[in-house]
Amino acid sequence: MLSVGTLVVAWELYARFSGISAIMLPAPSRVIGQALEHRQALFDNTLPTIRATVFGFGCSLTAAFVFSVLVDFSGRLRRALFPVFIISQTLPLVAIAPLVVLWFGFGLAPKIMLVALVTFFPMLVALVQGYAATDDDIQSLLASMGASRVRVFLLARLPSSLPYFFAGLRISITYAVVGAIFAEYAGAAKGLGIYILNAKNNFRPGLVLAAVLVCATLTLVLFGITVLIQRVAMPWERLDQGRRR
Amino acid sequence: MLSVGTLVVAWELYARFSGISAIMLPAPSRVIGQALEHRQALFDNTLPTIRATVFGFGCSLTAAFVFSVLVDFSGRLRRALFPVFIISQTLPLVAIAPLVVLWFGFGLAPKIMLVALVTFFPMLVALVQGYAATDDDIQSLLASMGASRVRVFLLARLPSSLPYFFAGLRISITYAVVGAIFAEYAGAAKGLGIYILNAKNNFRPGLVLAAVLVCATLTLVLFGITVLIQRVAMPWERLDQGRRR
Amino acid sequence: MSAPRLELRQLRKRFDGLDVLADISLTVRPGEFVSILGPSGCGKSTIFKLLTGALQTDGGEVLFDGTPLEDGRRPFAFMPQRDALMPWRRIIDNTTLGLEVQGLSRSQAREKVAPLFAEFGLDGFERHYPAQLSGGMRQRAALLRTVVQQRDMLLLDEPFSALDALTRAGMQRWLQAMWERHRWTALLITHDVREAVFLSDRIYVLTERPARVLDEITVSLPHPRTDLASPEASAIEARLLQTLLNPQP
Amino acid sequence: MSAPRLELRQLRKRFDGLDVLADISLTVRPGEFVSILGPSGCGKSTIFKLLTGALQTDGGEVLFDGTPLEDGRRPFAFMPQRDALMPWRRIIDNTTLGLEVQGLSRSQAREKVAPLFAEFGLDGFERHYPAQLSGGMRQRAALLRTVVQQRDMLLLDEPFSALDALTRAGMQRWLQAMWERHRWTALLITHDVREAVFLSDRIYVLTERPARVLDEITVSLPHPRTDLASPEASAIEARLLQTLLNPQP
Amino acid sequence: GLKPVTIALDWTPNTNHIGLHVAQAKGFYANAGVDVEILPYSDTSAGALVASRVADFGILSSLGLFTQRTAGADLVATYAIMQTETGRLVFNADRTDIKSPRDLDGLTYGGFGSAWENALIGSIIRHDGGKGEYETVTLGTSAYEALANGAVDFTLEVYTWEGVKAELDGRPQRAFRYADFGVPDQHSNFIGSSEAYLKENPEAASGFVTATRRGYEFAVDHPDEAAEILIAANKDVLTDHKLIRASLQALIDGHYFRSKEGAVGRIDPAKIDAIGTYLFDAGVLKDGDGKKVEERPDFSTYFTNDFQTA
Ligand SMILES: Nc1ncnc2c1ncn2[C@@H]1O[C@H](COP(=O)(O)OP(=O)(O)OP(=O)(O)O)[C@@H](O)[C@H]1O
Ligand SMILES: Nc1ncnc2c1ncn2[C@@H]1O[C@H](COP(=O)(O)OP(=O)(O)OP(=O)(O)O)[C@@H](O)[C@H]1O
Ligand SMILES: Cc1ncc(C[n+]2csc(CCO)c2C)c(N)n1
Ligand SMILES: [Mg+2]
Ligand SMILES: [Mg+2]
Repeated sequence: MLSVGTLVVAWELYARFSGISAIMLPAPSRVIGQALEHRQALFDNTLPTIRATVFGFGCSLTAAFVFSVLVDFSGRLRRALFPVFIISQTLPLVAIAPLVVLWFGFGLAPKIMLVALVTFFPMLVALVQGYAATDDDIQSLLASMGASRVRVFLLARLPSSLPYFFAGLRISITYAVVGAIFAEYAGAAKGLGIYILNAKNNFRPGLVLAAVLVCATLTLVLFGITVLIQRVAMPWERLDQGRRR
Repeated sequence: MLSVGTLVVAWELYARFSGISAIMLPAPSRVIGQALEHRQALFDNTLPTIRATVFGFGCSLTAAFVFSVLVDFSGRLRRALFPVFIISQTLPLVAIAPLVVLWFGFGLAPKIMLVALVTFFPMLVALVQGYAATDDDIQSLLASMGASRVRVFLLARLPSSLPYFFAGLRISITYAVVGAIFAEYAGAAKGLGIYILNAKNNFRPGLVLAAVLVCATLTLVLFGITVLIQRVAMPWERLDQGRRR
Repeated sequence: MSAPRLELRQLRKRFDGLDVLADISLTVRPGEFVSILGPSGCGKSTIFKLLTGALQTDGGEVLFDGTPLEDGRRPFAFMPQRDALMPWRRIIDNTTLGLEVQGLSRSQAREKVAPLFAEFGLDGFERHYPAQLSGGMRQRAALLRTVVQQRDMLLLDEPFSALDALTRAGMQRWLQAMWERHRWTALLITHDVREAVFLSDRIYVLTERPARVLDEITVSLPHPRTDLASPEASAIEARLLQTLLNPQP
Repeated sequence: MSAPRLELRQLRKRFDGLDVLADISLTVRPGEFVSILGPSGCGKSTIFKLLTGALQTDGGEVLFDGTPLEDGRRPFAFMPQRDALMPWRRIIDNTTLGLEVQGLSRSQAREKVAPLFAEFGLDGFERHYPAQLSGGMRQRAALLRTVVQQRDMLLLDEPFSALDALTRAGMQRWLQAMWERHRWTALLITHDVREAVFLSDRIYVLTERPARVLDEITVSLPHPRTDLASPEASAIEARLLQTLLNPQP
Repeated sequence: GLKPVTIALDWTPNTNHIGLHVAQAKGFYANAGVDVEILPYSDTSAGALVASRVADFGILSSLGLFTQRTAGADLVATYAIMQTETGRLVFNADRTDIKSPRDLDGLTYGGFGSAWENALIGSIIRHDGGKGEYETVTLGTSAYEALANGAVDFTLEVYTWEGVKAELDGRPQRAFRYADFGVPDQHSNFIGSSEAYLKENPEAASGFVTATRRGYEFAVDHPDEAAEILIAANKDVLTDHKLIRASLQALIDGHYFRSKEGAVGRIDPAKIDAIGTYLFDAGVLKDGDGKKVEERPDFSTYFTNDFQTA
């Protein structure tokens, strides 16, 4: 935390005393000032972004989970779907986002779709790799108990995937917000993305960074939530009391 | 693979017979036709993108590795650096890209930076989580052998992180290309991103998708390479001959 | 003589280039307690893996109650050599695993398992995670997980190897009592000749890899066996050690 | 009487709420072979973890050659109870691990280890991965990895528990021969009373958890010991079993 | 040696930039002693690039010049590319419900995200007696697809690019010209620099600006050759040759490059003052802290014709 503070102070000093123009780098004090001054507008524009992020990420998580399961259970489905998913990831957002917006309008739907598009694959890869990391002995044991594939999945593969899942979650949650902003950038009435675009086109670098600040805070909060969830979800990872390091 | 084919055929049929305008959705046959017709231009514009992707991803990998190591060795550094990295991830590219041009000009540098910015964090998270997954018994054993922290790292933590590393690699490599295209979209002399923007502003949706096609192919190739590397790098994961599944 | 519960006919298994099981034929009758002794690495655990379906045979047949063992059917309660405890489950939840798979609710399963914790020397450790247990405690937890399943047949792969003499004797006595009460059919892999004699009706001795049956010894001592110092027991022990130490097919 | 190589003074250890080691004091003299016997879960492995630095003591002192054991100094070659083989290294590379840590090049280390593969019954498996080995083979690989390190002192946590009588006897003989040749100092955890008598100069018997030293027995039989049927050996064995089965402090 | 000069673009290469490429290809720049590098288009506004001295010159939109300069950026217009407004408000011709600007009330505008658009459209509607209330969806470059698609009802376009393209495609459009509804006519865009640069490099500046004017003049006089040059200089980009020629013709016919009076590049102080006053009155002009400027700025300092010589 200290390091972040240091960076901000350094930035402030540099912005003030290097004689660099505010166009290139507005000072943090200025950014915060602007953020406070326009807090109402920022707040109004943050809500749609949160909505897009949360719904989009929710859909993406659900879809990633469903497909990871399908793909885990059927090698054929895996071979059929994986190329499609990989290809979906290879499409540059800058080219796709405008099309999605044109097809689905300016409402919430295209934003949710784009956020999902950005975050779906990391979650899917994490889950699939996590399932694959399951201990063979444990799986054989379950099979010997007469556990169905579903039971084996629930009892062994799913818990084994948790550390991978959380690694994926940390990555995607940061992309989710960025993805929502990007989606808005491609076409929207309101939202932080639009706010940034407007600020930029009205030549207000201070406001651009104020919106960026809000966006960063939002992401940090979401990131923090994932860390907390991981703590709660994996108690057995926090055992090493008395261990040296 | 079949599924991809089916999708393409469905798209072709829809584009042809639904009466949708080519502005919204050019038929694949048309896209491929245009791609072939402009293959020279596409090729010329692909090279810079490859360069940005490869260098950017290379830098990002190197940086992620170096920082993952630093962070692994020093809890203090970890607490100092991680917030900065997380914050760096929360910055929306759309807002940052114009500033990056102001700071670093029009050359390869800003593209490399943006690609690195996009791909650095997934790799870092993957590596850090991977190190943490190391078996405690193995680490204690090494310590008992008098292995220094460096040795423990090299002999145990690093190999343990490989599956996480590759999960991260698959995710980042797809983002690397998308990131490069985005960087070019924000300003470049040549490259697939600027090609897409130009085609769009010249009302050539067919060419836009032709460039997207090239981009997708490029990403697929890179993705394939990571899969191959994983095969080679983790031979002990391919042992279960004779196992049932 | 009753029909065999389990019958292995000329079972073969090889791992690329390595012949492990050359020709294993053995039978276990209902209610019988049979042990397998054999040199380390000869393929004992592999036999269990073939039975539980973790590996596929390269030849031979496995009959259970006279019919070939199909994929879906798993009549065994299996204790693997490495305990295979789930690191993310508390000990109590690890031990109820088999019951949960059988469809019991968590609380029902716990009710069934909980009284045995004291007997297995694990009371007070119900809510610990496997990483917090000693080697022998893990092994006992794995054994507990196995026996509470009450399947047609027990497959035990060195269940007592990590236990001290006292604990081991206790567990063996408990197992024998249970076996007598429930007339479980059991197949046990062990290294401990005395253990084999103490528990078994019959003992198969395997050769070095590629494994064949070297000897089959019937232990016709009365149950419950308490006095292993009896001359009959000592004689069988001596014969077994002799076979193991000087294997001549 | 020479000064002790290793001396534990009133060692204590507790895991939240659970007293494990109450008061452990023991000594090992240079060149001496000392065994620890004790009930499962009493804290034997914990003693080794304190010695190797994996855990921190909650009281008491550890002296090595008269000076407290510092962090950097690791005079032990340690074999953990669970083999801790690295799944990503071939067996040969697992066994050379300690030598590599000592600074030998990979090829030098391999040269040193390779001749022992036959003796350990592992030849032909140099290039296998741990997952491809049987339980006993893994254990032997772990033992091999330990003994080639040629440290001042060996710490062996149940090195033979997964081995059959024949293999175990072979390994014990090999270990004894090596010990006589190199005069290693060794501390061995075992469950096998006979093994303790066969190998040890002295034997400590621990109580149940929280562990204290219950008994200390000197085995003054001549080396090499081949005849464990001798009356003296049997007497010691009987006394040990007696102590273990009826522990009265 | 030649003095290197860089110029930043406002948009992906199009016919508006033709004079730069002609001057480059015809050697006008070399003759004037400058070695011009036309920087690639970027998302960063040319005004920001110029004011922060990343580029020596830039193509500035009229709006960019006025807002950025008022907010304190070091920008001066040195050359007017367009003698008259190229922008207009467009909608599809089949929208019979739109007869005059007041009909736009309540409709959806596909916009680009600047405050000026709202001031402009609002004042056009109000000038026509409407309320000036309509929905805005910010779309950026996708606005034209959205218009064709019916996703939005109207947008703004550069007639000589998007408008010409629609004509070529046979997508009939109708349009309102700003000047018809109370908005003063203006130079749509400029070539501008910073006072700092102009002060340090007066010779290179006038060499560059003057040679550029020669380029535009040549384009007006020799449209075929100029189109060839433009296409050759951007061959991966400008693949629709018909569009280039038609657009250039529209620029010539509409007297955008060369006014009816024959002026090329000259900045008309009256136009500057008129649009500046309009923007000031509309409250679009803000100071460096984002506050509306209280006092009407001296717009005569926003430009100079001094670097157009001979
Ligand atoms: N990390 C831990 N957290 C809590 N309790 C622990 C932990 N590690 C060990 N214990 C407890 O310490 C006690 C002693 O464990 P230890 O492994 O030393 O036993 P042991 O004598 O080696 O037994 P065994 O012969 O079964 O291997 C056990 O009761 C165990 O549950
Ligand atoms: N997955 C595998 N791939 C290759 N070889 C294997 C594999 N699994 C087992 N083996 C080999 O099969 C042989 C028999 O192994 P198994 O585990 O059945 O021995 P075991 O009789 O149980 O020995 P132990 O008493 O040491 O546990 C060993 O030589 C082992 O190396
Ligand atoms: C070639 C070309 N250049 C710029 C724009 C951006 N733009 C969109 S609307 C508008 C103002 C109209 O008054 C401007 C400058 C464009 N669309 N086409
Ligand atoms: Mg085995
Ligand atoms: Mg232990």
